[in-house]
Amino acid sequence: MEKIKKWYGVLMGSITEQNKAYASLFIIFADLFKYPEKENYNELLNGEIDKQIEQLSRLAGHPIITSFKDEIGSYEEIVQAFNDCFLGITTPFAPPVESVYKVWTTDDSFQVPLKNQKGHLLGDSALHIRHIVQALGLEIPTEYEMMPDHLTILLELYSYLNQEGLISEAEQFKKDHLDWLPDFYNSLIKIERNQPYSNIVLKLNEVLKQ
Amino acid sequence: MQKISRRSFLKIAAGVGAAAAVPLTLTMDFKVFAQDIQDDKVTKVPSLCNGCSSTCGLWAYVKNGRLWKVEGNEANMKSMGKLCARGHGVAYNVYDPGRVTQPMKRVGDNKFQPISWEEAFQEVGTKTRQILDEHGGDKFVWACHGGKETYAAKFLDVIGSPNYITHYATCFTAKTNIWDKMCGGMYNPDFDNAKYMIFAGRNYAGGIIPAAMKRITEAKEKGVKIIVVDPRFCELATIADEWIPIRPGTDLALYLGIAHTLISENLYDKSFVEQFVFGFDFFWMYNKDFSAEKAAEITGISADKIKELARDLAANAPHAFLEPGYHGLHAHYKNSNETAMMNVIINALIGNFWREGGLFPAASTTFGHPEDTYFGPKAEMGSRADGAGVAGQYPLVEAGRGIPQRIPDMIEKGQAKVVFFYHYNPLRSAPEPEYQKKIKNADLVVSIPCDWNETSVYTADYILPENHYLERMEHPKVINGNIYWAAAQVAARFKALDATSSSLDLLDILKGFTTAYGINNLYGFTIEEDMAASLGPIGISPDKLKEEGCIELRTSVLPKIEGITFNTFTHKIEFCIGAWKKEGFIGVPTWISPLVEPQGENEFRLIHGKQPWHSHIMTTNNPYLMAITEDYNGTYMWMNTERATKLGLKEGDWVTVANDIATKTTQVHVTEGLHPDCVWVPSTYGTYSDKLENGYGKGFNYNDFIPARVDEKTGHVMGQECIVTISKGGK
Amino acid sequence: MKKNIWTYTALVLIGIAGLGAINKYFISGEHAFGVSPEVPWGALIASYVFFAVAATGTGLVASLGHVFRIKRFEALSKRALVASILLLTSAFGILAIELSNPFKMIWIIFTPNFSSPIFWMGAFYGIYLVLLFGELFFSIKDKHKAAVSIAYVSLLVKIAALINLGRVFGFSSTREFWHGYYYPGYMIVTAIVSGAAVLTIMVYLISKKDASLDYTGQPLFTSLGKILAGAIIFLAGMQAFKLGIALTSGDTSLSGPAQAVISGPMAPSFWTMEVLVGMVIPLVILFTSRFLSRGKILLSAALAMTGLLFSRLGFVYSGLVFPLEIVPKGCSFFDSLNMYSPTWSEWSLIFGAIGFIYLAFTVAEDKLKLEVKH
Amino acid sequence: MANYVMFIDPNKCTGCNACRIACQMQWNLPPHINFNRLDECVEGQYPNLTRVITPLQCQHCDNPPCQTVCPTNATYKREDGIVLIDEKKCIGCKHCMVACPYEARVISESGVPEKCRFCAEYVVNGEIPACVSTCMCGVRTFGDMDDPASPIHAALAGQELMQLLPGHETAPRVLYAKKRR
Repeated sequence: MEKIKKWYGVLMGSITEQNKAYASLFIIFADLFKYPEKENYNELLNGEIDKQIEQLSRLAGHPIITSFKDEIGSYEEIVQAFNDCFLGITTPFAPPVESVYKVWTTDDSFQVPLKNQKGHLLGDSALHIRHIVQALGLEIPTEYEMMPDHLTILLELYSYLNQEGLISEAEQFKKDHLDWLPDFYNSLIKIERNQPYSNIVLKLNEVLKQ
Repeated sequence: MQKISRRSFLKIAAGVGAAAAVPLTLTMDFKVFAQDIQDDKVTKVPSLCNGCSSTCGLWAYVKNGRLWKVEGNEANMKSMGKLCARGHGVAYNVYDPGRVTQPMKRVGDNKFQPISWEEAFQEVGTKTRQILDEHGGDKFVWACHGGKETYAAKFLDVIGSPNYITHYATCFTAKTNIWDKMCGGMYNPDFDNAKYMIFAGRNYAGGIIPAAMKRITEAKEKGVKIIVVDPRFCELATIADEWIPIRPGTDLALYLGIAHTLISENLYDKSFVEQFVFGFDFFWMYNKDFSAEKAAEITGISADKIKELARDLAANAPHAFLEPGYHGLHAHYKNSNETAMMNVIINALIGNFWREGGLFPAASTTFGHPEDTYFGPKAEMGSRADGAGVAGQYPLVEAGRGIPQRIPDMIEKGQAKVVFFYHYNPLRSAPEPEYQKKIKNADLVVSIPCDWNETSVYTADYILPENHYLERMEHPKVINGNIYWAAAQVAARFKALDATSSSLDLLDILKGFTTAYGINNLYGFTIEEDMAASLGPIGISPDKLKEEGCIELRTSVLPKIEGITFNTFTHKIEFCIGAWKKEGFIGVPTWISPLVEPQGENEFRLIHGKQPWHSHIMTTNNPYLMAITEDYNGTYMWMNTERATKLGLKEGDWVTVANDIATKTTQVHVTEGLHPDCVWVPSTYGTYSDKLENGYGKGFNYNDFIPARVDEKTGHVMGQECIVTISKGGK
Repeated sequence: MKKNIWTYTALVLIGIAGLGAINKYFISGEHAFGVSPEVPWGALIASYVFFAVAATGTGLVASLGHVFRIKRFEALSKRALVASILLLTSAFGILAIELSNPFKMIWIIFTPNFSSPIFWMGAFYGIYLVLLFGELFFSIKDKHKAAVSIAYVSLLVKIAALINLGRVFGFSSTREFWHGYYYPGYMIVTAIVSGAAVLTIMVYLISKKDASLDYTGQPLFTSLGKILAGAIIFLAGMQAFKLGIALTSGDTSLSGPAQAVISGPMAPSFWTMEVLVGMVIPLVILFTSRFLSRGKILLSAALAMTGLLFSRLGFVYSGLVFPLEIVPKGCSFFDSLNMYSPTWSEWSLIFGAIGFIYLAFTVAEDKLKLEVKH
Repeated sequence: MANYVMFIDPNKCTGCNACRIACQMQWNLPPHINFNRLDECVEGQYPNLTRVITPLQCQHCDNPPCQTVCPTNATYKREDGIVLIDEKKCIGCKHCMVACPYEARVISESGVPEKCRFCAEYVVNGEIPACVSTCMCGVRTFGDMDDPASPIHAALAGQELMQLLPGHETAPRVLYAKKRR
C-alpha cells in the first residue's frame, strides 16, 4: 500500500508530503554522522532533533521514537565519541564507510589480496556511489570524493532519490548500500565510547527496516 | 517543518537541473554495476617504491582507479624488475583505513579533531607567522628523512632558516661526510667485474637493494670470492665464502691492520698512490706500528687472517674492493669516522678507484627548475640551530644533513620554535624516546605523515597527511648511487591511484601553508609543470617518462686510467683531512677504542641491524610483513650460544634487558652466529603508537637504550656504544 | 521415562557441544580447533576413531550372540545394535563437524577415488550403518533368520571397516610412526576392548530394570570382564612391542614420536591415563575381584574406556608430533616438536557425544522393545 | 602439452621472503596463509657456520600422495604436471595434509587445504610465477621442459640436481640444486 501511494505520487507528477517527510528524515540522520558542530550539538541536546525525527517519521509512515538527547553528554564528550568511533586515532574504530564492511571487490582478476578481504576503503561500493552521484548530476565535497560511500553521503543520496520520487531506485539503493548497518553497529559497540552513535545506527536501521 | 540541512554534502552539480527522470547512463543495481566494471581496462603506471629509501622502480597496474598489482621495473638499476618483501607489503598499505585520512588538530593528550584543509592551512600558516615574526625565521626547522625532496628549501630560503635536518646522523653520516672530504664524493662498487669483495658494516641481503643482490649472486655464480665481516652471521653471510665475526666496534683496527700489511709488505699500488693520493706519508707516520698482530688483539681475528685479507685484496686488485659500508658502521661507534676514513684508504691502497671491478662515482645529471614565481623579500639567513657546520659548535658536521637528535635540545634552548616533520618519526627512529617526546614543548609542531606514527601522536599540534606514494606524482628523481651503474637514470612517481582519503601531495600542502603564511605564489607551478621544467634540459618529456617508467641517460661513468681527478682541494684522495687539522685533530685515522666495553657475565653490547622484510621502523604496521616476523620469531634478540648457556638461557626464553635508560623484556634466539660480546636486535620493532596496531608492543628498539649523543666530528649518535645487562626472566 | 541427574548432565553436555559446533561453523571456523598445518588432525579425528571403533567393537563382541550362537550374549543383541548405531552416529556427527565442508561429501559418490582409504572408510561405515538398522529392524520384528543373515554380512563389513580404518593412518609412508600394518591390527584389538567395555556398561545400566538379565546377568558380566581383561592384556603387549620397536629402531622418525609418547609432551597423558587408568587399574581390579563383582567390572570398563579415549588422542597426535624432515639436514631441529592441544570446542564435542549416547540409549530403552523374550 | 618444472637453488637464497609475499599478493591470501616458506638449516659452531635456506612449497609430484588419498578426487593433476585442487569437491578431511611429506598444504579460510598452484592460470599465458619473477637472487627458475626456448634448460645445465625425499617416490617437479656448502 505504501508503495502504491508513493508511485501514485510520482505518476501524478507530484511528490507526496509523506515522501518529503521520509526524505527529510534521512537528511537529519545524515547530519548526525558529520563532525558535531556546537550548533548541532545544541539541537541534539535540547531535543529538537528527537522531536523532528518523531514528527517526520510519523508523517513518513514509519514512526520511531528516539531519545538521543539523553545519550550525548557534554559537547566535549560527543566530540570525543566522534573521534573514537570514526577517526582512527584510537583503536578499535569504526569508520562510517560502506567499503570497510564489504568485500573489497568481486573482480577475481585483481592480484592484491584486498580483493576478497574486508576492511579496506574504495571498494566496489564506493565506485558505485561515485557512479550514481555523477549520473544523477550531483557533486560531493572534495574531502569525501574518495570516500563517496561515507554514511552521510549514502543517506543524503537516499534522501535525494526519495525526494525526487525515484522510488524504485531508492528501494534498490537501500537494498544494495544500506544493508551494512548491522555490521557497522557491531564494530561500533566494540568501542568503549560509542554513544550516541551506536544508538543512532540502531534507530536508523530500525527506520530503514520498516 | 522540513529541516533544511545547513551542511548538506550532496550538491546539484553546476549547470545540471534536478533529475526529473532516471538518466539512461545510470546503473542502479549494484550487482550489475560491479559486474560491469570488471570489463574496465588495466593500465600501467610507473612509480618508485617507498618501502625504504632505495627508490626501486615499479609498475603499478591499475584497474578502475584501484591497485590491481605491482611489479618491479626491469629498466630501473635499483630493482632490475625485482621487488623485495617490503615493496609488495607497503603497496598494500594504500587501502588501510588506519591511515590519517584528513588534517588533524590536537585538542588534548592523544586527542585530535579533524579539520578541513582550509582551516588547517589557515591555522598552521598564521601560527607559524606569528611565532616566526616574534622570534625570527631561523627558529623554523624542517626535519625529514632526507634525500631528494626539494620544495621545503624554497620556504626556508624566504624566511631565512637554514634548518633543513635529515635523519642521516642516526644512520650513516660518517660515511658521506668523510668520503666527501677525502675523495670529493661517494664511490660505489662494481659487482659485475670484481673478483674479490669484502663487505663490512653492510648487509645487502638485509638492507636490500634488489639489483645489488641480483648482481652479487650472479658474481658468486662466476666464482667471485665474497667475504663478510660482521659480528653477526647476517643474511649476506649466508652466501659468502667466508664469515669473519669481528668484535663489534673494532673494524677500525681490522682496517688499520690490513693497511699495515699492504704497506709493510709492499703490496699496495704504489703508482696509484703516487699519482692520486695526498698525505700517504703522514698516514704511515702515525700508523706504522699498528701491525696485523696488534689488530688481531683488538678485533679477535687472527693476524694470519688479517694478512690473508690484505694479500687477497692486493692479489685481485684492482678487481677487488672493501665495500664502502652503510648504516652498520657509520653512525654507531666513537671510531666510526676513522673507520670510514680507513675504508677510503684501503681502497686507495689497492688502487681500485675508476677501475673495472673497483669503485666508481655515481653517474648523475642536473634537472632544470620551474621559473621562479616569487619575487618578494627574503629574510637574511640565520645560523643553524643544531650547530651543524657552525664554528664553535659542530663545525665538521655537514650543514646539509644536520643533527636530528638535537631537536629536543634546540627546542629547550629556544633555538627552535616551529618544527615540521616530513615523513620522519624521531620519536621512534632517534635515540631515547622519552627525551624525544620533549619535542612537544615547541611552540608549534606539524607532522606530514601517512600513518599515525609516534611523532605525530605524541608531539604534533597538527597532522597534515600526505598521499600514499601510489597516489601522488612527485618531482622526478635521479636514480643512482650505492651501487655502480655506468649511466644515470631518471624516474619519477606518477599518480597511479585515486586517493582514498583527503590527504594531499606535499606540493599542495606547502602551497596552502605558505599562502596562509602570507607568501604568495612561492610555488607558482603545478607538479606537472615542475616535472616538465625539471626534465626539460635533459630532453625528456613527462609523457615519455610515464610511458617508459625509467629512462637511462647516456653512459657517463666508465673505467679509466687517464684523467682521473678527485673533487678535493688537491684533486687527489686526501688521506689527511685538512678541515680536521684546522679544528685541532691530527687529520689521519689512528686507533680509537670504542666508547664503552661490556664487562662481566651479564653485560653485552647492544647492536642492531636490518631484517630483510622490514625497513627499520616504518613497515612494522604492515600485516603481511608482521606475519613473516611472527612465523620466524623475528622479534627475538640474538645471543651467542656459549654466553646464553652461561646465563642458563635456551631458545625462546624471556629475558630482561636493562641499562640506566631503559628496561625491556624480550625473547632470545640462541645462536652460534653472533660474536659473544654482543646481543643483536632487529632495528624494526618497539612501535609504541597504539594506533599502529599490527606493530604495537612487539619487541623493543635499540633506540630505547641509547642517549641522544652527538659525535664531535660528524654528529652521529654512536648508536651501538651501548651496554646492557641481561638477566633471565621478565615475562 | 524417568529423568535423573544423568539426564540433565547429558543435556548440558549436548548443549555445550552445540556451542562448540556453532563456534566452528559460524564464529572461528578452523581456528575453533587446535589443529595446524603441522598437526592437521587432532582430538576430533581421535574421538571419531574412539566412537567408530567402539561402535564396531560393540557389534563385534555382541555378534558373539547372533553369529557364534553364544547363548548368554543373546540378551544383548538388540541393545548392542542400538548402542552401535548411537556410537556410530556420534562418530559421524563429530566427523561432520571436523570436516570443513561435510556437504560436499556428495562428491564421494560422483567422483570416488578408489585408492583413498577415506573413501573406503565412508563406504564401509556407511554400509555398516545400513546393516545395523536392518539387523535391528528384523530383530525387533522378530524376523530372526533375516537378522542373523545380516549379522553374518555385518561381521565381515565390521572387520573390513576396522582394518581399513587402520589403513587411513597406516597407508601413507609420510607419517612413519603410523605407516605399516600395525594399526589395522590395533584397531581390531581396541575394538574388542571398547566393545567389551561398552557392553559391560550397558548391561549395568539396564540390569536394574530388565528382570530377564537376572538370569544371565552374572555370567554375562563375568564373560565380558574376561574378554575385557584379555583384550587389555593383548593390547598392552602390542603397544609395548610397538613402542619398543620404535625406540630401538635407530630411525628418528620412529623413535622421535615414541620418545614424545613416553617422555615428551604426551607422556603425562600416556602414563597416567592410557597405561594406569586404562590398563593397570582395570586389570588389577578385575583380577583381584576375580571377575565376580558387577560394580568392579563396571568400574574397570569405565576406566578402560577413559584410558582408551586418551589412547586415541595419543595415537593420532603421535603420528604427527614429530616434524617432517623435508630437507635432509645435519643441523639440530629436533628440539621443536609439533605442538598440539585440544581446544574447548574439541572437548565439548567429545563430551557432548557421550551425553548424546547416554540420553539416546535411555530413550531407546524406554521406547523400543529391546528385551529378549524367553 | 607443456611440461612444467621449477628449479630452486637453495645455495643462493638469503631468506628475504619476497617470494612468500609476492605469492600472497598474486593469490589474494591473508597474511598468515602462505603457499611457500623458507626452511633454515644452520650447521657448525662459532665461528665456522654454514646456513642453507631452502624454499619449500608444493612439489607438484608426478606421483602425488595427496591425490592418492583424496576421497573425492578434489585433488587432481593436470596433463602439464600441475597438481591442483578443485575447491567445490573438497570435503576438508585434511588427509592430503597428513599424506603430504612436504607439509605443503595450508588450510584456507574456506576450510580447503590449499597450496602452491604453480600459478597455473598465469603460466599457460607465458607468464612466470610471482615467486620466480620477484626473486632477486635468482633462486628460482620456472619453465616448460618441452619448450626449447625456456630458461629452465639453461638453469638446469651443469647443475647437480636433487629432489626432496626421494625415498617417498613422489617424483617432484620441483628440482633442487644440491647443497654446495
